[in-house]
Amino acid sequence: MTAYIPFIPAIPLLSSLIIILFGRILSKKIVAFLGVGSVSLSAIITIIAGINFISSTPENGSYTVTVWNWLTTGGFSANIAFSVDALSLIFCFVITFVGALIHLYSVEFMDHDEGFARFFAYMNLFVSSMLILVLADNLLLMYLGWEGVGLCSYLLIGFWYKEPENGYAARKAFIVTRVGDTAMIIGLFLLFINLGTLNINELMQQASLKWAVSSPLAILSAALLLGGALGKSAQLPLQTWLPDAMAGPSPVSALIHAATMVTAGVYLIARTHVLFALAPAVQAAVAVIGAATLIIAGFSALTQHDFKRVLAYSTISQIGYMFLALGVGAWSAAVFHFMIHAFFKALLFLGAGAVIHLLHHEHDMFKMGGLWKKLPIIFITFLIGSASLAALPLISAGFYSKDAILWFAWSSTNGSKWLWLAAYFGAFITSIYTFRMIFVTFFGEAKTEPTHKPGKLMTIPLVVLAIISLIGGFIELPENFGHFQIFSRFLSTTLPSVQLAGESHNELLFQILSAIASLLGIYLAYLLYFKKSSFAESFSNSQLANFFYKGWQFDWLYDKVFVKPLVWLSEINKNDFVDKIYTAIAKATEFLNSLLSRTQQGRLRWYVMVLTAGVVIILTFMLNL
Amino acid sequence: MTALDFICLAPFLLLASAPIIIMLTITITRNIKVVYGFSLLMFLLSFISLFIVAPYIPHVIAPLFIIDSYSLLFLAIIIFAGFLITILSYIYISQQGDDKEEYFIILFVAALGASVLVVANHFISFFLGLETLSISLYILVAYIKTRSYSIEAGVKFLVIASVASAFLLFGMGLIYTATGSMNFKGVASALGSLHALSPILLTGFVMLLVGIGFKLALVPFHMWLPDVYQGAPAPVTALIATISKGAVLAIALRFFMDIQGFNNQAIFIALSAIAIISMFTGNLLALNQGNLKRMLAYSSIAHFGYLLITLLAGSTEGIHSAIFYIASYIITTLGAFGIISLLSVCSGNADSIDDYKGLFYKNPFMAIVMSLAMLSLAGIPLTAGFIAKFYLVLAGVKSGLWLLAFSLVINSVISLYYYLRVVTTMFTTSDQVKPSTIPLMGNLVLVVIVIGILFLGILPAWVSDIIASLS
Amino acid sequence: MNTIFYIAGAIALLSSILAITNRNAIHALLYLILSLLSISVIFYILGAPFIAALEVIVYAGAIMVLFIFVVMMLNIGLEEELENKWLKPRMWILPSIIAAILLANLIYALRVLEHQTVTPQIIQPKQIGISLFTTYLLAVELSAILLLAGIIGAYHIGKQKKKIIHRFLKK
Amino acid sequence: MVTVSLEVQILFAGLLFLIGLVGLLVRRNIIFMLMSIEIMLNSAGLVFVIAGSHWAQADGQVMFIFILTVAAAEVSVGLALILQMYHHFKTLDADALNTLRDKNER
Amino acid sequence: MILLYLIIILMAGGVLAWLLGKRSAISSRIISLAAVSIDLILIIIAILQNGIPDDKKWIFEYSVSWIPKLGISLHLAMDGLSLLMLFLTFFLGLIAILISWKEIQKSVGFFHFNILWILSGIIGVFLSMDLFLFYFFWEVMLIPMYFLISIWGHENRIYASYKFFIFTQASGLLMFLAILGLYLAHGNATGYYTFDYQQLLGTTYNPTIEMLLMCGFLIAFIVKLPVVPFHNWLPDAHTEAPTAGSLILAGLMLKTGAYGLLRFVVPLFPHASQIFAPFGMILGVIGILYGAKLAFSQTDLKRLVAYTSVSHMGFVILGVYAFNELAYQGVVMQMIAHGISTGALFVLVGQLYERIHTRDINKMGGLWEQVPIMGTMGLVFAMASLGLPGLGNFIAEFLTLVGTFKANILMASLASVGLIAATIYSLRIVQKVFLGKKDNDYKMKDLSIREMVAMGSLVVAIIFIGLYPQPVINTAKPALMKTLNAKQEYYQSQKVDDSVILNNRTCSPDTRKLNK
Repeated sequence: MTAYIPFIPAIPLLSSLIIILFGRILSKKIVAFLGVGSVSLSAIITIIAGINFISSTPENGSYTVTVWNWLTTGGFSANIAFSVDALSLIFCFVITFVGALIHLYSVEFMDHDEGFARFFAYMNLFVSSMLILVLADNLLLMYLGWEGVGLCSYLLIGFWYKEPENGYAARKAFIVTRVGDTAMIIGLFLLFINLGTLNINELMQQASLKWAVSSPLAILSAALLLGGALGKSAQLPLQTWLPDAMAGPSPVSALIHAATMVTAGVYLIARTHVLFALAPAVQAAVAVIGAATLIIAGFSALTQHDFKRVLAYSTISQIGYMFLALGVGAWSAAVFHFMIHAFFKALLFLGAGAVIHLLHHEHDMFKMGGLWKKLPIIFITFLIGSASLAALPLISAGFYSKDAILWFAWSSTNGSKWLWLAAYFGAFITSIYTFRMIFVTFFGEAKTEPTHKPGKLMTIPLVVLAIISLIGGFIELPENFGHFQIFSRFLSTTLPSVQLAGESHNELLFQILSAIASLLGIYLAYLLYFKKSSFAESFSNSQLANFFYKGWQFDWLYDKVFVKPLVWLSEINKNDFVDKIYTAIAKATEFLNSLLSRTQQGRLRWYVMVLTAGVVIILTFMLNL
Repeated sequence: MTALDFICLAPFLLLASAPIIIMLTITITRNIKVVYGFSLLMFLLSFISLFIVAPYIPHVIAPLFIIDSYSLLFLAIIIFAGFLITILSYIYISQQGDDKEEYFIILFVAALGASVLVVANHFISFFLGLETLSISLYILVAYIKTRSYSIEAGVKFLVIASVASAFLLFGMGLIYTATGSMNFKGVASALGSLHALSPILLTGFVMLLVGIGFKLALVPFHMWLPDVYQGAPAPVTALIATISKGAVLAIALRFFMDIQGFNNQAIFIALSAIAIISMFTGNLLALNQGNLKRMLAYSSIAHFGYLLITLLAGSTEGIHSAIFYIASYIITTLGAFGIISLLSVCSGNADSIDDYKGLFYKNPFMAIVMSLAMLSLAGIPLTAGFIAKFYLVLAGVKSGLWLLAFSLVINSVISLYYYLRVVTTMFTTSDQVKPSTIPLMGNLVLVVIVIGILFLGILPAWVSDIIASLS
Repeated sequence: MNTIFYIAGAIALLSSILAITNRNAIHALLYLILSLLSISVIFYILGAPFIAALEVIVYAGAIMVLFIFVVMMLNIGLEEELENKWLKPRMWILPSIIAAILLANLIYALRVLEHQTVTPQIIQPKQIGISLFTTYLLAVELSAILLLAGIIGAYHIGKQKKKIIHRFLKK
Repeated sequence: MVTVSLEVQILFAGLLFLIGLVGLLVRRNIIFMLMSIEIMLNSAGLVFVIAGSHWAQADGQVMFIFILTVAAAEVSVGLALILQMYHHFKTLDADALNTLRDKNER
Repeated sequence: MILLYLIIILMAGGVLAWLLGKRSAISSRIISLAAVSIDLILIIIAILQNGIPDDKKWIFEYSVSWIPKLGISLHLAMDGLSLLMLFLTFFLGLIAILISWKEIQKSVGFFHFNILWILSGIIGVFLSMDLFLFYFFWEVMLIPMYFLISIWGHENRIYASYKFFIFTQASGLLMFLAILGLYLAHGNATGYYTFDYQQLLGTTYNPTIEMLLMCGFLIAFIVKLPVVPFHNWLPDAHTEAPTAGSLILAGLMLKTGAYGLLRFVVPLFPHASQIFAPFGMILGVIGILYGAKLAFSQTDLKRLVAYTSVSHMGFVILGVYAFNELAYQGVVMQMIAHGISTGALFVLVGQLYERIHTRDINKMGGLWEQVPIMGTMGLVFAMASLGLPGLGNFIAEFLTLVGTFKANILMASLASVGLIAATIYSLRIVQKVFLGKKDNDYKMKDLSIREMVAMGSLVVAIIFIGLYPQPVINTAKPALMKTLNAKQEYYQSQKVDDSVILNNRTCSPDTRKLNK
């Protein structure tokens, strides 16, 4: 009864293959149909699978379907097998559902692009890879999906390949994430060598059986996996690729660089939570990294001019929250925030994409303005998304998900007030930059005129996502506030619930505090950017702002530390000094040749002389031996 | 002289009668074709006579000659080479110069001298054989006297060869003084302990070595070789490279094995040094050579450096490998010089490697033969040279001559460069494509050579079994 | 007898040295003939009368005459200036050194024979003849062929073709 | 008869040989070179005669006769070659004979 | 007998192609295509009839005496490893002939003669179970390759062909000496002189001699492989060779080196290999990183790809010296996957060169617009070369690295850095060639059907072994186990010695301290 599960990733893959092979002879309509249809079909299957799962939850919490044996040798075995549990179902749902909406949006967005078919081929391939990633029952297959999404991300960032910068951004994304991936694959080696399997369930069992808490191997392998997660999820110190990744088309940014792929790291950590639980130090590091990232990215978002870059930094920041949640052991809170974030961030990106699309590819927010009247639907949906991002109290979904994280950052056993403080401050900044965006873009005087109104294909996804962004939060309400926890209960079959340090009696206080932060942030943004306070002006010209603008100069640093040396390395020894050695040998022989050639000068007496001298030498030698 | 002696001397008598008969023919009429046909016939007859001799071996004609299976094999090689060289010579000589008929007289004398060397086991027959060969070679080298090259080569060859002969004689004299015998076996039995030879004997051996080393062109007695190779007419160069060297190697081997020279440390070290230096000098000198004949001369210096390994190995395997090596070397060298002389006929002089540019496109068959020859010289599988080198190295390492084997390997690598250069040149296109046709007999010679090279290279067991079974 | 050996030997060495140092080819050849004659004396007192005779007849008589013939033919007897140019004193240095080392080696090597003396034993021409025509018969035959080759070769190479020069090129 | 030690006799031959050798190495005139070779060959023959009389064998003298034969043949061919050489090179200078070489060789 | 037929068909086909080539070029193309296809079909039929036995026996064996006096025989045998290599050879051979259909217009007959003889030499190498025969074929494949480079190559072909030949020949001759040494060592020990591989397997030697002999074999194989610092012939040869030549060089000839390590070095010299293992691994890591670094520096596309071969082959030697099944399977996979992927990249470069007559990546850029199919192919193989999961190379690298990790964690980790390096250079290829602005005015046609068949089959192959490598693994397993067992058996028989060695090793630092 679970045999249909492989179709979830297979259908988009098939569609992608069809488009790749026959894309040039198929009409746009068919391509669009294939592209959107395949993902929608996957979404439907996912929902069916979800219903099945809920109606008959298996005892160990997951179904596994083995398609074929991938490779078995020397004690190693990996299957092409898909495993469905609560966690993967949630991810699948987000991927296919948001994916389907974004595909739909793309049909209009990419309408006039010559790479229409190519786009859908890549997008479908991405969806398929991402589904493989989340459905994989072993880490190797997961790694396949992991790299697959990396590839698609690369392809899609560099989609408009004629601009060299896009290509560089794509390469940067691939290479930076690949650094993390390499750490991850070493982690896989370590896990396999020590635990003898890469099957996730077995692995987790073995790990908890064989390894004590804080044993070096556990710490090392968790740290290595974390490396992979950091790369994909653009966390410190591997976050630099994501802002540049905005070079891709907006639907790509929405799907890959906001909603799904970048949260693969979250998925990985959640998936291997047993391992992280065995390595508290690493788990703490996850929390700290998350906290640091969310603040750093928040500040950077505050100073960006490019519409999409603001969103990109905000994505980094929001994933920081998820990491923070993972770090403090609030697994389901992290996944919940992932889901909500996926909705509202996809919405924001699609909205931003629509704006940019309609404004002749104008990316600079400060050249927009006053759009709320001209593009009302986009404005409203964008506002809803922003509210969610800024965690506007009560009405936005983001409030519930983020609030849970803030709360657990303080209250869980792994939490601390510093983490909370960072997250709290981050929330404050979030609402500033979010509404800075709103005020700058949609209010004030109009600087650029939109060409036309968005079509239905673009607005429907926006509206759908906006609705979810509003109501999505209600599936998981705090204990003191409705105590409606369908989400975490659903997840509890897979993920352990958070352990709180003390009593939860002051949760309300925290909710109020975070509401204040959010509102204060909005007010501040209002003062600074709607009222055009001179402080905003002077701040944006300051050194500090520039520092933030440049992403805390990480790029500069990496350029100096990695890129420059690499370029230098490639410049020196271009012709391989080893070759010189062999050339020297050849030269030496030639030299000997010329030396000897001089003896062969053609004079008879010299010949006799050599002959005689030879006799003398040999004779002298032999008589004296 | 018994009847058996005469039977055993049959090849020699045939070879010796040929010059007389040719001379008589010339007195009647000067007809090159008749002389040529007769020459071929005589070589053929003497080759056949080897089979007549075969049942009676080993046979000693005291005190000068010993006809055993070893000498018979060398005789076969020499006569076979002589046959092919006759064809090449005819094609070459019939197109240039005057008084062509005498050439064949001298050719037979040379072959006779070489044959005598092969069977000699006495200083007198050694010396006379060597001189018969040398004097005929002076004449043949300078045969086309209208060319200053030929004359220069002839003069140089004569002077240096005479010096070498003088050394050889002096050395023989010293050995004779010390031992009172001129027969190899006699010398060997009079030597006493080989580990401490008396200085006079050592001096004698060194001077003897000059004579032999000169003919084999081992360093430092090698300097004449490139000049003579270059100056001599191509078939004569082939003659020097094959018959002359083969015969001298044969006697050197016989003498060295009879006296068990490898047991003396001084001789062993000296010969090893000469071998190694010859390999390196030859190959290094050949490296940048633009003249094909000179290049082959240098390469031959190296090859005879390799061949010294068989002497030093001091085993029956060494001798077998020497015979196989010399056989394959001769067939290969004949291939190379065959092409040179055939091409010299078609399109003037074909000395310079540049003359071979684009040969593959002009005459693919010739280019392939040449390539085969070069690859065989370089010791690449499928060719005779590979198996020969294999036997040689095997014999060497079996006797523990690792240093020599190692330097052979290094030298094989160096030598590759220039052998490949020839091959490469033939396959580079040149604009001036003159179609060149070779006479039928020339083609036939090439075919025989190709078959020989490949046969020895692919099915060496037959020949090596023959070599092994005879001795 | 020993005195004769020494005297003849001294003359032979001296005249040989003079032969190789002389500028004039004819003079040198005459010195060489003198050397050969004195060697023939030594042959004689060593008990080889037949060889002594041969030395005079063939070497001094025939071969040297051949030389003189060629020298005369080429008319090079009086080119002493050229020889002076060719024979610079420093050219003697290296060959002499080599010869000296060789000599030293030879002396060292010959020490073995120090106390051996030649037992005076005259070998009659008849004995040689018998040896030549029985034991070494084949060698004699071979040397006949060798001489034949020498004759044919000398004839072929030495033969000069008259150069046919076009009349316009004639001076 | 002669009672000079064998050593001295051979040494005498050796000296003659060396004189010939030096002459060969020093003289540029090809005729002198040929003469020097004759001296060397002669001295080698001398060794054989000495040794032959030492061992009381005819073989040494037989060898001398063959040396003589060969020397004669060699000289005749050599002189013929000298004639041709003079014809081609217009000189008897042995050093002038250096046209045989490749362009790479100085 | 079938094994002999395989070789003979190719050789005869070569001669026939040459002879007919003078009359019509097309006929020699067809003949060579037919010869390779017949071989392929023949081997498939034979395998289908025979099946692959799971035990340690050969699948096919053929032996006839050649030079009996020296114990040399024409001993051909095939096991799983050889079978895989044979498949690869025929497959890539077909591709090579297909892609040179248009490219080669000069002396077509001779060209196909060379191709077929190279192939026959290569399968000879894979099948020989007599060391003399092995060396024979080892050399036989060089000459035609030399011709291939020096006649049909690019501008600098002469230099490259010399370099190729001299490097491989020099190392080959050292191996030749080692073979003779082995022959003598075995003969002296047992009194039975033979070149037969099976017989020589159990030879016992003293450690120094074993080391020396192993080095002789090793040098030949690591030059062929190639391993830094013996890699210098490769970039030149690959760059200058015609496309088919590069394909065969990279796809097949390098594999003979890897095959030699697995077949000869480790089983014949188990103890010396054990000692050499750390150095081998270090060489592997150096190769991976240094090759990648140089690949990144190149502007000549073909040269770049050539250096990636150096990098990829580093994994092979790394895996060989890990001495476990995983790594060995990885090595075999790497041999096949690299053969396909790098071969395909060379084919691609060849097709580009055919169209725009340059290999300089600075003169390319933005070609995707005109040749999207080619671009897709390029992308696939660039991804293969950077080890994207789902493609064959990933399986290879993963297994190799896991195996290595078992043996030596540090080396495996360093080698994994090579994955990042591979990403950098592979993406550079895609970026520089296909993406970016088009600032040139090349008019190019996309792949023709013939080219698409060739490339397409390569793509299918690389994806197939990436997703379903099990057949390959199963086929190779018995042979690899044999190689591994040879080592283990040796150690079981020598347990005492081994412990002594271990003790010595552990003791030595202490004694050193004491001495101080």
